[in-house]
Amino acid sequence: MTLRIRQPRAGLLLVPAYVLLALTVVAPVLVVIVLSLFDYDPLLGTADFVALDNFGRVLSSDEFGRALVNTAIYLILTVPVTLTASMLVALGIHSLSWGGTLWRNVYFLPVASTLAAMAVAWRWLFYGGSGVVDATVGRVLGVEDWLHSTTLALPAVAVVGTWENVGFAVVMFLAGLSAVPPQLLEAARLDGAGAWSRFWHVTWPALGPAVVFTLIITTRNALKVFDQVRVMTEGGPVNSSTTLSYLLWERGIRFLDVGGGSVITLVLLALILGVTAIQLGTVGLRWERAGTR
Amino acid sequence: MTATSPALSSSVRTETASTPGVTCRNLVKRFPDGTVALDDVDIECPPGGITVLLGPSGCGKTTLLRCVAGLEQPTAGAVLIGGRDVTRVDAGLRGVAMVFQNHALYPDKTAGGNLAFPLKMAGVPKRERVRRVAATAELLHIDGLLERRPSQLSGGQRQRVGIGRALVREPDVLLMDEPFSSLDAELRVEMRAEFLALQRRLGMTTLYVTHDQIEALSLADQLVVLRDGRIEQCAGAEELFRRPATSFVATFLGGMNLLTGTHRDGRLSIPGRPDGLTLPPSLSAPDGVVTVGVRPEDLRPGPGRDDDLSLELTPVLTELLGRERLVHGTFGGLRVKVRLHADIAVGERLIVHASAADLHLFGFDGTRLQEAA
Amino acid sequence: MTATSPALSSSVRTETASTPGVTCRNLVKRFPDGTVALDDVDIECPPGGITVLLGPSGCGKTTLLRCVAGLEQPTAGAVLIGGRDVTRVDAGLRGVAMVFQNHALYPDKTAGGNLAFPLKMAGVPKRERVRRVAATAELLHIDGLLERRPSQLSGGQRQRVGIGRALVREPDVLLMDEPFSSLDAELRVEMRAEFLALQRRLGMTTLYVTHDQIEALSLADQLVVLRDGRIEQCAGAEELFRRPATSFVATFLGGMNLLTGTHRDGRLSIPGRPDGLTLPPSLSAPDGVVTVGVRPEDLRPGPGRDDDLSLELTPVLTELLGRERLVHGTFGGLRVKVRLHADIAVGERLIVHASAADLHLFGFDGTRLQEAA
Amino acid sequence: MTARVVTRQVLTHLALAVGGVVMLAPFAIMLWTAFVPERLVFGGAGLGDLTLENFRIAVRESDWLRAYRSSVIVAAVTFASQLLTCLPAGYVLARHRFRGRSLALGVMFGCLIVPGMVIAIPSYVMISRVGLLDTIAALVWPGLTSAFGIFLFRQFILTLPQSIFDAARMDRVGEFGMVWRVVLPNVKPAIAAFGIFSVVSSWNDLFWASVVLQSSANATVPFAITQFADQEAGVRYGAQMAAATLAVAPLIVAFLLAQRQFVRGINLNVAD
Amino acid sequence: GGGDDSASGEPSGAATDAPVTVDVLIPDTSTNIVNPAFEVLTPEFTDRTGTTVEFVNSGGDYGAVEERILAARVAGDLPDAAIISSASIRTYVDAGLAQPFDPLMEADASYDPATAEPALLDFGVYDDQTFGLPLTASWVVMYYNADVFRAAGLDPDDPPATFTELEAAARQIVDSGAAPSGLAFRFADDPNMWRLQNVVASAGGALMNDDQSELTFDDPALTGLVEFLAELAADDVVSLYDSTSIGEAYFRGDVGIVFDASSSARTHAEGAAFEYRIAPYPVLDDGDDRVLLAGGASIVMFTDDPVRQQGVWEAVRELIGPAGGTAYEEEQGGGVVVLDKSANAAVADEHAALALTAGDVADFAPMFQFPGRSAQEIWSILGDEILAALQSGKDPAQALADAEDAAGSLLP
Ligand SMILES: Nc1ncnc2c1ncn2[C@@H]1O[C@H](COP(=O)(O)OP(=O)(O)OP(=O)(O)O)[C@@H](O)[C@H]1O
Ligand SMILES: Nc1ncnc2c1ncn2[C@@H]1O[C@H](COP(=O)(O)OP(=O)(O)OP(=O)(O)O)[C@@H](O)[C@H]1O
Ligand SMILES: [Mg+2]
Ligand SMILES: [Mg+2]
Repeated sequence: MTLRIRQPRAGLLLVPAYVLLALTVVAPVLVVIVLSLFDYDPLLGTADFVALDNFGRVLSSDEFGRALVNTAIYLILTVPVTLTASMLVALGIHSLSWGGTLWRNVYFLPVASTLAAMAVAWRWLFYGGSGVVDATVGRVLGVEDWLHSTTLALPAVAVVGTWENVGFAVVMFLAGLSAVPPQLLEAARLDGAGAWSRFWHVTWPALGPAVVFTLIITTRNALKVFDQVRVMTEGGPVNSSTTLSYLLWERGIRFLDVGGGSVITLVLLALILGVTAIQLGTVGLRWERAGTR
Repeated sequence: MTATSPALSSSVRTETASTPGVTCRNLVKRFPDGTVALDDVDIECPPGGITVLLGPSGCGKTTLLRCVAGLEQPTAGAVLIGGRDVTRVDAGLRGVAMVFQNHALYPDKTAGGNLAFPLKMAGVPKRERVRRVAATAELLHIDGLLERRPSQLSGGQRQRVGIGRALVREPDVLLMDEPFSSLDAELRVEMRAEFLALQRRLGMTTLYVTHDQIEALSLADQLVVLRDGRIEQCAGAEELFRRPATSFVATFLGGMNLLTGTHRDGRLSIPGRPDGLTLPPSLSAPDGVVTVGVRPEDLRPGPGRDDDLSLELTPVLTELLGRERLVHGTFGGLRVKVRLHADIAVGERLIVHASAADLHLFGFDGTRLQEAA
Repeated sequence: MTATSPALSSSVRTETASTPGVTCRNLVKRFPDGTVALDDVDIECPPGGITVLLGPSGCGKTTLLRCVAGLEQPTAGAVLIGGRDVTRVDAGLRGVAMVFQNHALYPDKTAGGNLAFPLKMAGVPKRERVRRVAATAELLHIDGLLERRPSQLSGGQRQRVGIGRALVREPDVLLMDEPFSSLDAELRVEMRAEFLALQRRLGMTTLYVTHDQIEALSLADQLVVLRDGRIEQCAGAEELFRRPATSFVATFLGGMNLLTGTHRDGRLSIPGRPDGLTLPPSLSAPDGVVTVGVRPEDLRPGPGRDDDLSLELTPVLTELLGRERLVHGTFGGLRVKVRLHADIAVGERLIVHASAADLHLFGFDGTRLQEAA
Repeated sequence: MTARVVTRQVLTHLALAVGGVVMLAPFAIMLWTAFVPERLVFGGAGLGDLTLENFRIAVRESDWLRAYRSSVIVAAVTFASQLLTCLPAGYVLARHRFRGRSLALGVMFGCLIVPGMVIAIPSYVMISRVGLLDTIAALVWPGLTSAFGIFLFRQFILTLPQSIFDAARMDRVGEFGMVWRVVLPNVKPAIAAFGIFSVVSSWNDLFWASVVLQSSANATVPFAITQFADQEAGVRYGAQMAAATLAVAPLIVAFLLAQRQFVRGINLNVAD
Repeated sequence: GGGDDSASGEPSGAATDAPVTVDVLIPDTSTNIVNPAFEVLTPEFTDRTGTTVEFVNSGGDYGAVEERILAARVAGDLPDAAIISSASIRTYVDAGLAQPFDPLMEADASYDPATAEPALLDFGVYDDQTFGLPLTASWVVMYYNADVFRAAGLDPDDPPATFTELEAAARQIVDSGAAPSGLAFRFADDPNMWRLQNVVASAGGALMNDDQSELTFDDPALTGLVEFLAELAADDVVSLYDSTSIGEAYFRGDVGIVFDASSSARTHAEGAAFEYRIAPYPVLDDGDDRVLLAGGASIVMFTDDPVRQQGVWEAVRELIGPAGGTAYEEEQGGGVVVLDKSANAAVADEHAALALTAGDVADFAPMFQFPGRSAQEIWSILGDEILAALQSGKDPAQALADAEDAAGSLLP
């Protein structure tokens, strides 16, 4: 990439987006940051400055520790599977000379669907004993009744999360694949590269920015998973599927503990920013650069 | 003389039993939008030889190479490599390497990575790979640039990386699409010589597209002139240059002047010059519309002898070409180019002549009529 | 003669008051990786004239054009257009059009769309746009292709769209980076003539990069030879060809043979030929290391006269270049090329001579020493 | 096509079908439930029992036309506004170097990850102060721009060849023109993808809508689904699934329309 | 429009009949709660009273209403009134947001409190002031699958009446293989642990001491209930504790006995593919007095503007009067009790098994709610600890003690 000459007007293009971001996101978040230092009773309307008490209280609690671990587990369960599966699916669909549209739709459906209704269907699939999951996977692995197991409830939520996100990632990768320069694939073909090498040496680098995007977004989705937990397990059984986001909602809204909720928000923000930074630092920027032209 | 002209001679070429020839049979390529890029093309490329494809822009040269490479599926016809019909064989399995007209380098790999890639794919061990990449890079004078990415290279440097990527594999069949078009004359001459030596040593069957007449003539074991997707003439370089089969080939290779008129009794009447032109008697032209062709360099100043063709031109533009001068003149409604030594002064009128032996005669349909004496 | 050689003459050029010249002052361009692509380049391009940039691959030609265009910010130095310092002015505001070496067409637009785009941006009304696109397309022989997308065009066709996109704007300053490199000789000659006529008519100041010597010589009002980011010589075409300032320029333009040796008393001793070479007495060479240059076409067969330089070569390779033959020979450890008429037979030994007037003399550092008589 | 190619295609179809079964299983349940009488939802229903009763209930209990209208307006306004703001921002972040670029990128990443519910109450307060509660304006407010969109466009603009930007600058394209005339046509597949996500998320968003909506005048489609899941009175699965089916149908149609953009890759390499 | 603004100095009486528009926040997805309100508060009502009611949809059920109140409170634009879960009245009373209805009731000469069921009228009374008026009150009853009973060799006509009998029946259902679960007990996502509270209340226990300063999770009834459940859980006789799981399993025929709101009788009638019966909620021991703790919806008022208060009162009066009562009874098919005696008397006998005696109605009591804003969190802590006892084998007494410890600090 060559050095671009600074353009005075270019900055203007950032203005609408960033002004709106400032109003719709940044300002509210700043409010939240301030609230984390107060014991704020939203109903009474009272706010006492408590400095870092909220932090000490929340961060040392068992439920926070558990939610943190659960969030990490959820991340590990969903992100790699989502990315791998959707990459395979996208490549498969992309390679088809006919019928690709059908599969594109099939894999897209979960994205479009209403989670509330789909959660019902998923719960029935996971239904202990006679549900499809227990009748198939359960038979093979000898596990059953995921949603009521303290060890399997979170994986069950992860399955639903993956199911929803695969469609998203497939759409992203398909969009990315349409920009892979065909000449390079041709050149690689003549260079004797097999399908795998062509993927690895041409498609993958060209997809770099799309992969980085999908990685960061699926990671974010995993770290702030809420809906899936709420509709599938409500954090249970025994908090075994409570994630940080769920805890945030529970504390900040249900329990009216605004200060505690703000602390969790900040932790969540820091966590996602940290993970994103790590991802960018380790592979992200490299992959991105490979596809930057 | 230790090496002869590159005309095909088995003593020079290391033609091993394994070197396969390339044959195109009745190749037709019609693009989805209806464009017919190749129209019944038959070519027989001798094993281990260089077949040069020439033709105007858009005539189908690249398309032909792509069909041979397997990157484009012909609409009809067959491609044979080493006698085997490979029309349905995957591009990667044809043992063909190609230098792309637009280079098609891997943007995320360094120049060195680009060169090493085909070797990696062929499973060449690391050490050997490094050696061969270094050798190829040296050959192409890009040895200092191996760490750069394509975006950090100049046009000519990119082109050389593209060439290197095809050569480094030492393929059986090599397709080169205007490989030296972005190189300076000096380097081009050198590269051409290096390439020729390499090709003679390794004996890969080569299909070579170029717009450079010198390159075409000096490399070709066989020269194919394409026009609108059809073969206009296919012959050895010397033959094609000396006896162009059509007026198209004649203009295309060497930019021959064509004097078209109606012939009757040794006189050619030309539009705008009703007095016409006296043809040398030895040129037994038939009556009717004929075309007399003569190359700019075969026109010499002065009125010439009796059996010569003599013309009086009105110069309209002169261009300096180093030691020589290209004079563009008109003869009636025709444009005639003359190549003269730079020191010769050009006045208001320029009388030039050409010996009958240097004249080419074409019929009304453009096909060659007679044999220059 | 109705038109003279294109050498700058105000009668031909429609130099209006508004035509701006282009000046580069001490231009330095260092890329982030440390490569110095331009090193203190000073060029003065006359308004309305054609400045041709020549130089080996990777010498910085494209970089120079990009700096003038404003696509690259020079590390140091200034670019002036029409006397105004535009170094910090945005590319779009410099009134410059450019033909890119890699065409850089808009992949999503048809050929016609690509041509119309700059006009659209300039606010040219629809009707006028259509007219100008059609005219430009006709000029470039791409009128039948306007509906195709770049990916459906051949290399030469793409290149012509790229040229058209720059010309259609009728810019004040035109930068052309090897504009005709993918065109066949025939078309190239035609395009060159068309371009020249257009340029003379519109009078846009042009910077033109080419590797084609004929193109360079025939178009240039001023010729600049670059080498490793530095200017080697800047002069008119004829001057530069007749009196190359350095041995580099001499080899680069016209592929001059260089005979480097140690001179003493009229004899030049050359590695591998201890007996040396007798220099013509009229060539007053200093003692020490000198280089005698002679062009291949200035070497004639036969021993020549007394005041001629006479060489006995060992031919190693001959190449047919149409009516002529290029003979590569060795003289001691040196390589010497000779251009002969194709009919001249070449034996084991070839004796050639050159008249003293055609010899060029360069000092140990490559700079020109004396004046050919 | 050679036999090899055909075989590979068939195998690909098979593999996709296996995954497809997993993807579709919940939908099969949804559809089946939607067409089965409430009483037989949990088993015992056969093909003969299929009924449209659930749809009748779903249609009766919500004003679907109004819901579709509100949702379409919200989705369209949101998408348009996001496209108008995100594409330029994505372009600048991808192709310009300027002071504060890292900060801008950091803010984008930060905004990308803020959960909607964190900002819900502060945003609610803001909306209510300006008196926009219960309006379309309130519905679209948080979606007027999107860090997700900025990031997405930035990533795709990175893959465009630099040469087209160079060419455009020579053609005197200003920064605005660059976005709308040069970038936009070349990132159509990305726009299609973004459009899908943007529309889907505003279409399905219940949370924010439930915070700022007051009357049912502007109720969006998701409201039609939730009303059948009553904690107190129990869930009416059949009607809920029928409503969910009605909710997703327009999205699928929209997706089908957007398909072409995915398929039509632009041969970007012609410019090298 | 908010209740906080424009507390104008107008004398209250003068404004009584001035046209006024009040907004009422509703759990709009709980159709059984809001549909009768829509039916009653019609344009006709507006013509008659000059009061227009604008319903503010919460976009969800009671939980959404509470979230919405929270947001509105923060934004300073509370609705004039809200229909909330009866159990939550106390939270808004403690926060000082709910306004008493008593002055309005007293000022309204045409309203006769004697027409109201006294027990229900007490629901929202704190410090002798009425802060909430119930629109409906449902109670917990036992629904059981008669097919399962028969398959297990139990007599569907003789349902268990005490927890001892319940245990036997549940074990028999599981042991005989008639259903995977004998009974299901919802408390994990039951906002106020209605079913649990009922057992404790019927046994005369309490979750807090009399002056409401301390938690009493060591209450014998509570301990007994948890121990009872823990035993059954250990043997997998009971395994489901949240409403969705329970509902889905029950309707599949995989659970023999569930405890559900009387108001969901209609859902059972529509959704059960098997023969089901309804019986009273069992008591812990023979000697226990069955207490009916009421679930259902109440209306609370937030506005302190007299004019608006008057408007709210007019709407409330309509809702709790005969018209509203009848509408609710019809909507629920008799599965609820309403404030208006006459409406209760005219109750539809759609679900005969639900019919209550006058004594039952008299014993109706509101659900207990912990004081202060952390009420929900305390319930949640209690629920988690009990679940730990049931699912991870934690000692019930220990679990309850831990819950008391953890929750104690959350009391105001
Ligand atoms: N982005 C870059 N980073 C580093 N080096 C670069 C970059 N771009 C070009 N160069 C180097 O700068 C030198 C000049 O490049 P330039 O493209 O100007 O050459 P050129 O004269 O146009 O050559 P050609 O005739 O091959 O096109 C080359 O050596 C090239 O490798
Ligand atoms: N994908 C395509 N769709 C339609 N027409 C095409 C396509 N590709 C090439 N063509 C057309 O086919 C003809 C032959 O193209 P080809 O690239 O083979 O020409 P070429 O001989 O290589 O020309 P050049 O010397 O300019 O590179 C051209 O007229 C071109 O416009
Ligand atoms: Mg081509
Ligand atoms: Mg260049």
